Amino acid sequence: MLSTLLIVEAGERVAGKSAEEFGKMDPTGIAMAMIAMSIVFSALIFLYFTFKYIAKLYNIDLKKRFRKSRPDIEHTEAHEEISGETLAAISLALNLYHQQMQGLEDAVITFKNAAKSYSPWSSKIYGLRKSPNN
Amino acid sequence: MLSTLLIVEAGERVAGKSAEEFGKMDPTGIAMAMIAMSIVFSALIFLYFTFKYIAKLYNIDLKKRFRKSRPDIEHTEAHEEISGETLAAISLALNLYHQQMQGLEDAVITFKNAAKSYSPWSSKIYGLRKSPNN
Amino acid sequence: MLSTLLIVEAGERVAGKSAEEFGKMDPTGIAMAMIAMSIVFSALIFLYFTFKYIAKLYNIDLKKRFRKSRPDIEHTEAHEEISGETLAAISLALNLYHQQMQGLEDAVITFKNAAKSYSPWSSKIYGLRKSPNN
Amino acid sequence: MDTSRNFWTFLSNHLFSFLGETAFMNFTMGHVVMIIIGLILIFLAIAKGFEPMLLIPIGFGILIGNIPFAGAEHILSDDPENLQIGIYQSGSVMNYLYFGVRYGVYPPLIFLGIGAMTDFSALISNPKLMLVGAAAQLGIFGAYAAALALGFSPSEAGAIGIIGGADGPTAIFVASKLAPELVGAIAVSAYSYMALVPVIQPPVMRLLTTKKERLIRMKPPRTVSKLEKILFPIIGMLFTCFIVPAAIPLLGMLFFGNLLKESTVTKRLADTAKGQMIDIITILIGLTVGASTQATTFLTAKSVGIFGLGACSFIVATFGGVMFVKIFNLFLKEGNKINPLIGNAGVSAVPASARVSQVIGLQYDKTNHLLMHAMGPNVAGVIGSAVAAGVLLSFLF
Amino acid sequence: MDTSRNFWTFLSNHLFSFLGETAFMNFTMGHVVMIIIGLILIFLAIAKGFEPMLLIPIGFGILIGNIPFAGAEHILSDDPENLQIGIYQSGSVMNYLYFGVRYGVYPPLIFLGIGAMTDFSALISNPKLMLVGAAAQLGIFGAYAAALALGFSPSEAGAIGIIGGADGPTAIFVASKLAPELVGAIAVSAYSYMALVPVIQPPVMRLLTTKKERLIRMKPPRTVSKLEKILFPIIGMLFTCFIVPAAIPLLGMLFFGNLLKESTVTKRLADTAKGQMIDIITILIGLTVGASTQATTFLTAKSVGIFGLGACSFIVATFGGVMFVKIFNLFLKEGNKINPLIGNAGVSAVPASARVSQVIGLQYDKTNHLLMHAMGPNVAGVIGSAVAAGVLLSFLF
Amino acid sequence: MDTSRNFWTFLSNHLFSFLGETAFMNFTMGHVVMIIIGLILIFLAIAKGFEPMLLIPIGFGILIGNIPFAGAEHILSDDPENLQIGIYQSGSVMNYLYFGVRYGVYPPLIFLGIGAMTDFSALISNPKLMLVGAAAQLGIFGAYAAALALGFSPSEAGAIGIIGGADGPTAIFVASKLAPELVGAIAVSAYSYMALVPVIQPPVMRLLTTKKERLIRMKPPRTVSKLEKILFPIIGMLFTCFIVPAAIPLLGMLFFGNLLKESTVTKRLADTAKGQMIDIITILIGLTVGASTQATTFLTAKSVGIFGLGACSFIVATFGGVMFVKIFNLFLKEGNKINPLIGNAGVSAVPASARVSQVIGLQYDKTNHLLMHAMGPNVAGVIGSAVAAGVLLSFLF
Ligand code: NA
Ligand code: NA
Ligand code: NA
Repeated sequence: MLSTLLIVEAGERVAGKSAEEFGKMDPTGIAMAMIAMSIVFSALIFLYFTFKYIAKLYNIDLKKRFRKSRPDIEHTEAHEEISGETLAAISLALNLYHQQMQGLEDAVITFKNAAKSYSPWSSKIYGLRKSPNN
Repeated sequence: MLSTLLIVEAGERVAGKSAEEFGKMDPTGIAMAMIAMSIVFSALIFLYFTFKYIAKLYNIDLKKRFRKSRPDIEHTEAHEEISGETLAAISLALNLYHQQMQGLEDAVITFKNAAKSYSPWSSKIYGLRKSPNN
Repeated sequence: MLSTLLIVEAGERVAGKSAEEFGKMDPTGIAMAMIAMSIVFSALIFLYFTFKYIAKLYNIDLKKRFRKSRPDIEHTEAHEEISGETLAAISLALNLYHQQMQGLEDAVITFKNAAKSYSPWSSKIYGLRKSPNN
Repeated sequence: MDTSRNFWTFLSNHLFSFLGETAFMNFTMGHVVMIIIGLILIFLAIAKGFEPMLLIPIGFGILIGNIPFAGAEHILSDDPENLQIGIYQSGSVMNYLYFGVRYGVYPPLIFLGIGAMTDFSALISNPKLMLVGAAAQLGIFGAYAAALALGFSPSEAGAIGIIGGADGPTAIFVASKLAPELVGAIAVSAYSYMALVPVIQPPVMRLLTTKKERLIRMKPPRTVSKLEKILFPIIGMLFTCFIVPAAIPLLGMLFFGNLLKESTVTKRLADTAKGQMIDIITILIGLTVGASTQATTFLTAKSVGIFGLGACSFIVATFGGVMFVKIFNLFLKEGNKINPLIGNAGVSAVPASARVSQVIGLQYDKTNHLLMHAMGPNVAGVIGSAVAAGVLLSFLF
Repeated sequence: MDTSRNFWTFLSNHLFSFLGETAFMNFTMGHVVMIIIGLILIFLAIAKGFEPMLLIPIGFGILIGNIPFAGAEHILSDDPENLQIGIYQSGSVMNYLYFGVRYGVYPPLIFLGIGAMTDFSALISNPKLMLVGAAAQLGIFGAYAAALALGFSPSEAGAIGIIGGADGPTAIFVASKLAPELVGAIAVSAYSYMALVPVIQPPVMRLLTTKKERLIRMKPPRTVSKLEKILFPIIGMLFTCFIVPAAIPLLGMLFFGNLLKESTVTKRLADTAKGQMIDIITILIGLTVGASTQATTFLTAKSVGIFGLGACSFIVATFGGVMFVKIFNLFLKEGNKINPLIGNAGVSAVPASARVSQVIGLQYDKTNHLLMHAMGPNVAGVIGSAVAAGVLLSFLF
Repeated sequence: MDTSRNFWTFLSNHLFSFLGETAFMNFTMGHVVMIIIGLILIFLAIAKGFEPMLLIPIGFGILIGNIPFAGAEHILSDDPENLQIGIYQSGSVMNYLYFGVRYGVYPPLIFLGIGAMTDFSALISNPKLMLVGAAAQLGIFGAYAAALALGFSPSEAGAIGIIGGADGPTAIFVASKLAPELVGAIAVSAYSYMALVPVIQPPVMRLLTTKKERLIRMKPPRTVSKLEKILFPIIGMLFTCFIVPAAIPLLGMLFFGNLLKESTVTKRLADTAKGQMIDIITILIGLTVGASTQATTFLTAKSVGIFGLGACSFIVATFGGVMFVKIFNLFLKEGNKINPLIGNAGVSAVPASARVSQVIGLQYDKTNHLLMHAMGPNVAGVIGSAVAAGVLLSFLF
C-alpha cells in the first residue's frame, strides 16, 4: 500500500478564547476601535516621520556620497527629475494611450490567436506533432 | 524539534466495495456499457439541444439587444463573419505557414540562445554578476 | 468542522545512527575522504571514457547514419561547426555586447514600466477596470 | 430467462439510482439562489468590467460549489461514502486546493505579488498622506462594533470588520484565522463592495466637503530617488512589523515583493511574483472561495448580515478618510493643505478609489488633477489595513 | 599498526558495502527491460516527434524510477533504512511530487489549462456533432467488458477502460481513484496509443465506410458569436455536472479554463493557466508517472493485459464513432448528412484524430476539407470521456 | 462611573499588554546582530551585485525571521498560544513554505531549472575536464575532516562539508537530511562564499602555479553534435545514479532538465523550468532559509564554526582542482596539457569561478582566453558535488 497524508479532524488550535474575553470586557467595540486606531496611527506616523527625515537627510548628505560612488544610478535619476505636474499630465496621457493601446492589443491578440501554434489545431498539449501522411 | 506532516499508511478511504457488488451483478460489463452510454449520450444530447436552441434564440432576439448595448463587441464579430469554407482554407494555409514559421523560429531561437544573458556564461542563477577585475 | 492535515512531532525517521557508527570508526574523516573521492572520481571517469568513446564512435559511424535519416538536423550542425578559438572570441564579444544590451534593455524596461497597463495606476489586480464617470 | 429478468431489473435499478444521485434530484431553492448569484458576478465581470480577475473565478466557483450532488455530507477521509467531489470532502481536488484559503497560505503569496507591482513613490514623496491611509481604517472598527451590536461573536466581528479594509487577501487571511466558516461570505462581500467603490464613495465625499475644500490645489509631488524606493520596503517592514508582529505574514510579503521590484537587480523574480505566480494563486483562491459558498452553509442570516455590514464599513471608511483630512488641514499652513477629496482614497481599493478622487476633483475644477496625490493614501491604505489586521489577530486569535 | 590495519579493513569494508549498494549490484532483467522502454519512448519523442511533451518526461521518469538501488522496499516514514530516494519511499522528493498523481490533483489542473486553450466554436456551430463525441466513448466500455473477461476486478477494469477515452489526465484521474497501483501502466498505455492514433484509425475507417460516404460534403460551419462562446462553458458545466456530479473535478476545471479564455477580460489568467501552469504540472505528472513504473511493480501480466486492452479500446472507439455517424445519417436529410470519416475524431486525441479525418478525406476528394468539421467531435470527445469517467466513478468508487 | 473607570482600566491594560507584545519589548542583542547581517547581505546584493537572486531573498528573510515577537516558542499546532507567525510555528504561512526546505523538496526542483539552463558542450567536447570537476570536491571532505576535528558530530560534519561543493541547493538538500537545524547557517555560509569566489580563489591559484604553467595554451574545443548533447543527460544520469543512487533526487532532476532543453522538442517545458518555475522556488527557498536564521537558534558557536569551515572548504577545493591539473599534466603529452588556471573552476560556482580563470589567465597572456575551457570543469563540478552529496548521504543518513 502507498502511504498517505493522514487527514484528521483533531489537532486544530483551540482559538476564540481570547476573543471571548476581549468581547466580554468590550461589548460595544469602542475600546477595540480606540486601541486599534491608535496602533494603526502610531505605525504609520512612525513611517511618516522616518521618511520625512530620510528625505531631508538624503537631500543633505547621503545623496552626495551616493552620487560619488554610483554615478550610473545618479544618471538614471537625472532622467527621473520631472515635476509632479508634468507627471500628473503624463499619467493621464498614458491612461488615454492605454485605452487606445488596448484596442490595438486586442487586434494583435486576435491575429495571434489565429496564427499561433497553440490554438484550435493543436489545442491539447498531448496532440500529435506529426501525422504520418500529413 | 520541528514539526512534520505525519505520513501514515492508515486512514485511506475503504474503496472497491461498491465496485465488487456492481461486478457481481454485471459480470460481462454489458449493463455498465448500456447504462453508461445512455448517460453519456443524454448529457451531450442535453447540450446539443441547448445550443441548437440558443443559436436560434440568439439569432432572433438576444443578438439585437446585445448589439444595442455593446456595439464594440458586435464590431469584432462582424470581422469574424467568414464562411466556413474560407475558414477551412485558411486553417490549412496557417498549417503550412506554421511549418515555415517553425523553421524561422528555430533559427531565431538558435540566435537567441547564443545571445541571451541566461545561457552558458551565466547559466546558474546564483552565478556572480560581476567579478572584481572583469 | 473542516478537516486539517495533522501536524505532529512524531513519526520522523530515526536518523544519525549510521552516521555515529561511521564517525566512531573514522574519527579523523580520512577514510571518508578516501572512499568518497574514489567514488566521485570513478563516477566521472566512467562518464569521461563514455564520452571519449562516443565521440570517436560518433565520428566514424553514427554520424553518417544519422545524417542520412535526419538531414535537417545535420544542416543545423553545419552551422555550428565553428572553431573553438572563434567561439571563445565570440563569447567575449557577446559578453561585451550583453553589457551594452543591458543598458538598452534597462531603457526599454523603463519605458515599458511607464507604459504598460499593470503599473501604478492599476497596480492591484483587483483594481476596477472602469469607474462609472471615467 | 430468470437471469435475463434479473439483468433488466439490475439495469433499471442502477439507472434509477444513478438518476437519484444526479444534481437534478438533489437541488434546493438555496442552490438556485446561489447559482443565480454566481451568474450575476460573472455577468458583472464580463459586461460591466467589474474586477474580472476575481469575480469570474469566484462566480464560476460558486457555480461549481453549488452543484447539489448526493452524499456531500460525507467529508471524512476514511468514509467509504465520501466520493471526493465537494470542496469540504477530504481527498477531493477542491479540498486540496482549498487548503491555501482555509489555512491562510494564499493571501500572503498574493501580497508578495502586490508588493512587486506597487509603486510607493507617491507616498514617499509626501509621507504625511500615510496618515490618511491610517484614518480610513476606521471602517474596519466601525464594522466590528456594528457586528458586535448585531450579535456576532467577537471573533466573527473581527473577521467581518476587516471587509472595511477593502483588501480581498487581507480579509481572507483574517477570516481564515478568526472565523473560517465565514471566509466565503466575507470574501464575496469584500470583493463586491470593492467593485462598487465608485458607486458608494462619491455621495459621501460630496456630503462631507465644502465647495472651497474641493478646489484645494496640492503641491506637485517631489521626485523620489532610487535609494529612497529601496529603503522604503526595508524600513517599512521593520517598523510596522516591530509594532504589530501579527501582521508579519502580510506585511513581510508585501514589502519583500516591493524590494524585489525596487532593488532592480532581481527583476526576473519580481516579474514572476507579479506575473505567473500571482495569476496561479488568483485562479486558485477565487475558484475555491467561490466553491466554498455551498448553499447549505452560505445562505444564512449571517451572510445577509455580513453583506449589510460590508456596505456600512465602506461608508465609515470613506467618512474616516475625508474627515481626517478636514481636521488635519486645521493644523496645516496655507499651501500645504490637503484636498479632502483624496481622503476617500485611504480605502485601499487600488486604484479604484484614487480614480474616484480624480473624477470628483475634475468635476469642480477641470485642471485640478488629484490622481497622483490620491495614490499616496491609496497605497498607504494597503499598509494600514494589514496593520489593522495584525491588531485584530493580536487581540482575537 | 593494529589500528592502521583496522583502518584499512574499515576502508575496504565500507567501499565494498558501498559497491554492494550501487545499482550495478541490484539490477535485474526487469530493470533492463524498463530502461529500454524508457529509451524507446524518448527516441520516439525526439526522432519521430510523437507527443514529446509527455513521452520525454515519462520516458526519463522511467529511467529514474528504474535505477535499482538497495533498500527500495523501506518505504515508511519512520523506517531508519528508508533512504528517501525512491518514488514509493515516503519523505523522498519523488514521493512528495507523486502525491499529485496518487491523489488525482494534477489531472484537473491540466484540464484547467486545456480548457483555457480549447476553442469550442466548431462544436457550437454544429452542436449535433456532440453526439459523435458521445458515441466514441463506446471504446471505454468495450475495454471495460474485455478487461472483466480477462479477469481484472471491476475497479481495475474501470481504470483500464478509461484508456479508451484517449485522455491522459482523465485516465490518470480515474486510475488514481479506482486502481492506484495501475496508474503507471494505464498512463503509459494511454499516451502510447494516443501517439499511434494515425496508425490505428485509418484501416478501421476505411473498413467501415463506402466510397460514396467518404465523399459526403458537409455544410460550412456557421460563425459563432462571442456571447455563445461565453455561454458554452457556463451552460456546459452546469448541464454535464448536474447529470454526472462525479465529473465535477474534471469538467468543472475544463469549463472554468474555457471561461477564463472566452470571457476575454481574464486573458492574463487564461494565459498563465495554459502556459506556465500547465507546463509545470505536465513536467511533474510525466516525470512521476514514469518513475512509478518500477520494474518490480510494473512488469506483470497485468501490464501486458493493459497494453492489449488499450489497443482494443482505441479500435472499438473508432468503430463506435464511425458507425454512429452512419446510423445517424439514416435520420438526416440529404444535405445535412455527416461524413463518417469524421466519426473517428470522437476519439479525443486532439487534434491528432481530427487530422486523420482530414488526411483520409483528402485521399478521396482533394477539395473536401474535413478538418474544421472533425474538430467538433474531437472536442466533444474531451467532454464525453470526462462524463464517462464520472459515470465509472459513480458506480465503482 | 465605575463602569467607565473599568473601561479606561481595560483600555490602558490592553494597550500596555499590546505594547509588551511588540517587537520593541522583546528584542535582544542577537536580533540586532542578525538584522544587521540581513541588511549587509541586501547591501552587497544591490550595491555590489553579489548573487542578488539569492542574497536579497535570504537577506530580507533574515529581517523577517528576526522580528522578535512574543510567544515564538509556542510552535505546536494545537497550542492556543501559537499565533502562527514565526517560521517554526506550525500553521504559519512561513512554516508551510519552509516545508520545502526542511524536507528537501525545493533543491531538486532548482536542479531541474539549472539542468534546463546548463550547456554541457564544453564538457562533452573535452571530457577529460570532468576529472578536474571531481578533484575540486576534495574541499567537501577536507571540511568534513576539519568539522570532525572541531567536535561536530559526523552528521553535522557531513552537512557542513557540503559547503565546499559550492552549490546552494545541494548544500540545503544534504543539510535538510543530515542536520536540519543547521540548514540556515549552512545555506547562508555557502552563498556567502560563493559570492566571494573572486576574492578567495586568485591568491591560491597564484601560489600553486608557476609562470610557465599559467601560459599553457589549450586546444580549441571541438564542435559538439546535437546527438551528443541529447545523449549526455541520458547517459550521465544512468551512469552517475547507478554508481551513487543516493544522488538520484539531485542528478535525476539536473539531467532531466537538461534533456528537456537539449531534445529541443520540449522547448516550452524547458523554458518554464528555467524560467517561472525556478523563479518561484528561488523566491521561496531564499526567503524561508533566511527566516530560519532566528537569532535564538542561529547565533551560536556552531554558526561561527560553520563560517570558518566554509572559507576553509573553498580554499581546499581550489587547491584540489589546481593541484590535480598539475599532477594530471605529468601524464599528458605536450600539446594536450591543461592550464592549471582552470583547476579552480572545478568549484562549481557557475560561472563565477570560470570567470576567475579567464581573468587570471589574461593577466599573464592577453590573448589566452581560458573561459571556454574553464566552463568544462565548472559544469563538471555541479555533477561532482551532487555525486559527493550522494556519497555523504549513503554513509551518514
Ligand atoms: Na486596505
Ligand atoms: Na476523450
Ligand atoms: Na559544486
